[in-house]
Amino acid sequence: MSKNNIKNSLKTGSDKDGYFGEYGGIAAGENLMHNLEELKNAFEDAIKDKKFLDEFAYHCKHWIGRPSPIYFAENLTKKIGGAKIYFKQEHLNHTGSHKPTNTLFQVLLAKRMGKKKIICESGAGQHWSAAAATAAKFSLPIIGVMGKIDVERINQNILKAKHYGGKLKVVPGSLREAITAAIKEWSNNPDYYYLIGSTCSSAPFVDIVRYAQSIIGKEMREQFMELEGKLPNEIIACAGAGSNFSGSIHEFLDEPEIKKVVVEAEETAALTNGTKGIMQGMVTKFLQSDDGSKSLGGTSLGAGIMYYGISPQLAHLKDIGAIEASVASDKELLETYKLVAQNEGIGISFEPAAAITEALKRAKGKPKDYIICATCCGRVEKDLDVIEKLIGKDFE
Amino acid sequence: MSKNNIKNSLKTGSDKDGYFGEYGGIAAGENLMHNLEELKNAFEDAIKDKKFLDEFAYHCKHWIGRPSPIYFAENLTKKIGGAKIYFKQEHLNHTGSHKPTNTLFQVLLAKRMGKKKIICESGAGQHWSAAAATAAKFSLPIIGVMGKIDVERINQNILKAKHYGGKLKVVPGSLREAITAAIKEWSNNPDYYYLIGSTCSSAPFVDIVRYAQSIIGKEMREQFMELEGKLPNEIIACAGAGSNFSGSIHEFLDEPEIKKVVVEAEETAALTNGTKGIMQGMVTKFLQSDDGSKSLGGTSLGAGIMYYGISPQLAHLKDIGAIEASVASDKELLETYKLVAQNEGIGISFEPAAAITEALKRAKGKPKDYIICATCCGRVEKDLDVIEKLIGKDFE
Amino acid sequence: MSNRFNKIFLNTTQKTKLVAYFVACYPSYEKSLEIIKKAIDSGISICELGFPTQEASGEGPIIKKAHDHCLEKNITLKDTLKLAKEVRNYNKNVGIILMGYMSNVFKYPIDKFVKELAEVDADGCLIVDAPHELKEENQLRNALTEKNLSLIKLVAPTTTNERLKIISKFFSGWVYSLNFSGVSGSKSADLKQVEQMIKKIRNLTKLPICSGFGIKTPEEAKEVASSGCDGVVVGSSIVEYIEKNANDKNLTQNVGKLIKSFILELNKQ
Amino acid sequence: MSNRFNKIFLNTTQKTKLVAYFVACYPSYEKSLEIIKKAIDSGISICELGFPTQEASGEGPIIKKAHDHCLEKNITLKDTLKLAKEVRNYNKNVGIILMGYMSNVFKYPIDKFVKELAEVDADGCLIVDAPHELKEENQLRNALTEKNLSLIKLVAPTTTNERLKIISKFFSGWVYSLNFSGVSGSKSADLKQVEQMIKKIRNLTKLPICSGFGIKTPEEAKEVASSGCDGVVVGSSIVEYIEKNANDKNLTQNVGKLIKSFILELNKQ
Ligand SMILES: Cc1ncc(COP(=O)(O)O)c(C=O)c1O
Ligand SMILES: Cc1ncc(COP(=O)(O)O)c(C=O)c1O
Repeated sequence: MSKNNIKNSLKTGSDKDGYFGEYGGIAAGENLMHNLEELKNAFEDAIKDKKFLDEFAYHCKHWIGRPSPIYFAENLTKKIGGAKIYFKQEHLNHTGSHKPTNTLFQVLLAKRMGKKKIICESGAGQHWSAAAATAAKFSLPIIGVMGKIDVERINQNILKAKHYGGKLKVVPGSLREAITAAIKEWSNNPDYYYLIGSTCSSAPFVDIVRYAQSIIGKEMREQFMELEGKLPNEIIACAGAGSNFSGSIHEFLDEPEIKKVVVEAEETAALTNGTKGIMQGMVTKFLQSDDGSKSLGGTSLGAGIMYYGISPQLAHLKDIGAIEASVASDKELLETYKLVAQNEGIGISFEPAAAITEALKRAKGKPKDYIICATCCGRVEKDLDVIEKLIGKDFE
Repeated sequence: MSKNNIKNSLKTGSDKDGYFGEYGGIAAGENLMHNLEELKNAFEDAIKDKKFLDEFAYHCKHWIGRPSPIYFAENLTKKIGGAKIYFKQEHLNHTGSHKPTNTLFQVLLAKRMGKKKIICESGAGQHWSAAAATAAKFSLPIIGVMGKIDVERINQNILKAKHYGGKLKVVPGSLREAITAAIKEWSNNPDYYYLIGSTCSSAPFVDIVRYAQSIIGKEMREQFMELEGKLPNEIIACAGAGSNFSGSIHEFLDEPEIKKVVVEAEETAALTNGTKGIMQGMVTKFLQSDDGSKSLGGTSLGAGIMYYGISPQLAHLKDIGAIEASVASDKELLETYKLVAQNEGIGISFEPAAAITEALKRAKGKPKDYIICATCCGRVEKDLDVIEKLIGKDFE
Repeated sequence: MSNRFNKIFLNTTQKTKLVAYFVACYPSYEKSLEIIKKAIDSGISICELGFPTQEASGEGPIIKKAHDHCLEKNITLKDTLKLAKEVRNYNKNVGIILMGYMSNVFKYPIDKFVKELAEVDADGCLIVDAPHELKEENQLRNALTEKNLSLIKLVAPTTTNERLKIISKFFSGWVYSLNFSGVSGSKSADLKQVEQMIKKIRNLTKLPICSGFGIKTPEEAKEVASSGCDGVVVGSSIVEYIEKNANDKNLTQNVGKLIKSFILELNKQ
Repeated sequence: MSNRFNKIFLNTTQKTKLVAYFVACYPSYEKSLEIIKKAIDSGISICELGFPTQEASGEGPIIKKAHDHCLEKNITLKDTLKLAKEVRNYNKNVGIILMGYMSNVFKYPIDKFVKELAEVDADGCLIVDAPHELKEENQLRNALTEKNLSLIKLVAPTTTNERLKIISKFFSGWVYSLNFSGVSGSKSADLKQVEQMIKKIRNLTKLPICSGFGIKTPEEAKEVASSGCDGVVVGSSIVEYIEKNANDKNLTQNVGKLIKSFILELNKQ
């Protein structure tokens, strides 16, 4: 989408039809095509507008509290014995995850487009509370759609969003059903702005969300150059659909010497275990039945990374070997949470625990000047009760 | 304590006996005098040590995520009609309040002093979770003391502290009893480091905590000069004992043209309604029975500002007219929470709601170029369930 | 393009043709077949056989519920093709198109699907979530064209003129004109808008145009028909009737009556 | 300084004097008076009358509980002074000091407190949380000195030599040597340390030295006495006995017996 001087750059975004190699595109009804095109034009226009970008940067700084710092996890580094482990502290953002960077960007875009109402979906409720906060700040009414399963296990985000003024619609199921329901609501109300929470669905959403979140990697570059005088050797981040990971690595896509590792929940690892298919508005890897009529996949403690699909861009990048993929189990998430809390005094949510699990595995035995940076994209509050219930006695 | 070039500067800290005017001092048993002197010497030594200060600054930046940004509350400003309302976003710090800046400073000091164990008290649990996080990061065991009343109403901070590895001792009562019990525990174990959570108790604690927190005001100066080209006309912050307020205003103490307004919980407004007395290791204003044998005061929703005493420095500053004092009621805290959530997309805890309540009152009708900055020292998570129970239906 | 659509729309006994949407194999394979046969006997010109998929992103709750029922009973696209074959065996003249989502077709995969679609002598298919920008749509369209089958294209009220011009190049069989932008069964059609749509499309194609979405009653069908379209598509309304009366032993007879009531109104024009 | 302390410590019938701490007016005003009279009769040399305060930051749970009991019954410093007066009326020779915290004294306020202390013919007071650095301590000390009363100063094991030298200038009446740093009733005294403390203090003053904190049994009292101190202070142990037997009709007699058992052991030296 954007231009770039490097030949065969991986940073150019999707092609004119929204594809990344053979993935992506638009698998949407004709009734959404106009919305998507309008959105694409508005997006391309907005990112050429310095005033718009300045406004985004202003609110990133003052409202979200960006840049989020990088943090040298010294105790874990010593404990593991090997590479220097860093966290990119996205959990310090307002609302407690990487999500508000995306909601801020898109709500500004919605305003620019003159949209009067916003609709969004959510899995972990993290996107919902960030979206509702952003909508409140910019005085736009917002409707959120969440699956009943998620609503039942995530409480705080839902209360917060309610207090910001968001109206929640609960549908049976989980994130999958929420996305479908939100898209249907959007079909019925083409005057709404559909504020998607991750790098999924039809073009141009993948590019938009990735664009907003790529500030993560940009900050990382500056911060590592300042602190270490060099870039990390590996960047690791978890992925539900992949906005956090895409945002973390985008800046470095044309630097193949930097390893990029995406970690999915073991139970819903579309990138590792999925097959190519067409669902949810896009062509990508999904956990699905052989005939494509149903999605598959289990339940992970990491509500935010429990998604049976994956960003089409990531499916492409994995196919061409530009990124590696791994998985983390519930047991590992809990163990990593505990390690990070007790050694670094940071209470992380389950999602970044997936990334840090992988970071700890990879750090072991590596040279002392090898740097691994894991993006820590969420804080524990939403998961605290579950953790206490499952392993509370381990802390006594 | 520290030297300063301005004649009669208010920024020099307490006198050699720990007094601010007629307040402060040390009202402690002889068995604590050695500890306090050791601490005073260690503190004065540490703040002359550039390496120590650099280490503090390093962890402030990378672990806590400082500087916390200032934020122009544009919607509230419009709604109120008058002065520009700003928030200093201390809630974006790691652990969600201004508290970790103090715990970080003191844990580094404890390490420097070679202390092997830490004890602390807590009211809202905000200091306890920050202290436990810091102790975990610096690999020191920690014991926390909290009142039963507070433990019962504050859950998340207690769970978090437990997960960081902190051991909690519950005593009957509230913050008052917790402080006394912690001090007793310290008396019994003079080899512990007593990590106090606010600008109270005997010298040198008031100076230490204020020193650590004064980074708030220093950041404000820089940030306002950058963003507005001038300093705020008024700085407002809530106070339990007063670390957040002291930290917010210290930088500006020698600039009388900047109004400084401290806001207490109406039910425990020691500065406004208290009388001079000697309790809790210090001379200051307390809500107390006429004969000095008992403390008085009711219960506020703002658990962190529910303290029947006040920083002796603030008692002094109020006496000499350098600061103003006000109060906020539970009803106002709830109303302000709602206003901030719905208009700015920020979920604040009850404590900063006190400061913002006052800011909104004062902003009304003021000239458009008048700037009021309220320190927003906590995020809503710990109070969310209470809010939902009390006014949840108002959001439907 | 199969010759059958030509024949259907050239036939003048009925001014506006009735296109009926069924969720294939709903409420069961046998019952569905019986119902469709009855519908054909009652006068429908084209039958759309919806194959079930979990997302059904274009469908409202009525049709979605029937999809979910089929999925639970493990009905697949394969079963729908089998059903299509039996329908064709029953009647050589009725138009048969399979309607659904790319997900299933892509996994079948595309070439096999088209081959079998030709084998059962269906006339084409309609894929809701396959705009021409989708590479997989191109693949499907090319394969269908090769077998002389149609990929029915949709046009929405939000489709711009510019885009309509592009899509018109891919029209085949007939054109499905959506009466509103939204999921099936969610709103009613607005006649003014429908008329405009039909006019706009007519300017670009000689192919028949069927108007669908939001037609719930025979009266509404007649009203939409007055827009000048060549056929009207009725979906949710039929599916809802079947849902609500799944256990009625006279279900088949009654669906026949329902269809007849639509035909009756359409013929009043 | 009152002459009474001189007399008490010059008296040689008992080598090591017994200083007994009571929570004044505990369990009730009358009972407390009765107990103290009995204690005097049983041989204590000095009685410390603790006045109740909420914080009682130097007290462990035993004494704190008695304080809380008094506070609930709205016992104040005023009542303690009244009690002191009745004790003095009963016995002209026993040393009487009021013991407590600055909070109450400050609010009394200081001058009035000292005036009344003199009026009841007590010998001074001991304020736990009033180091000489505290301005209010200076004020209190000056007022007491003017009335020839003592502010008993404390020395802790953690008090540095340098500091001890400074404090020694403020010694009056006798010196309270703390056997450990910690709250009352929390630990036992360590004889080695006590000996060292006494020696250190002796080097700086001619005044009597009483050793207190952590003396729970008559045997422990004897052991501490062997350190060379002039008196031992027993507090928690007496208060605990009263707490546990508050409803015993023989309470007064039994406290007398308890005191006697301490005296007996002390006299065995
Ligand atoms: C805390 C947290 N981290 C990570 C994710 C995953 O999102 P994405 O795959 O877009 O990075 C979520 C999604 O809700 C989340 O809540
Ligand atoms: C969120 C929050 N704000 C403010 C305070 C008040 O502390 P201080 O008076 O030291 O500023 C507390 C104390 O616990 C708190 O938790």
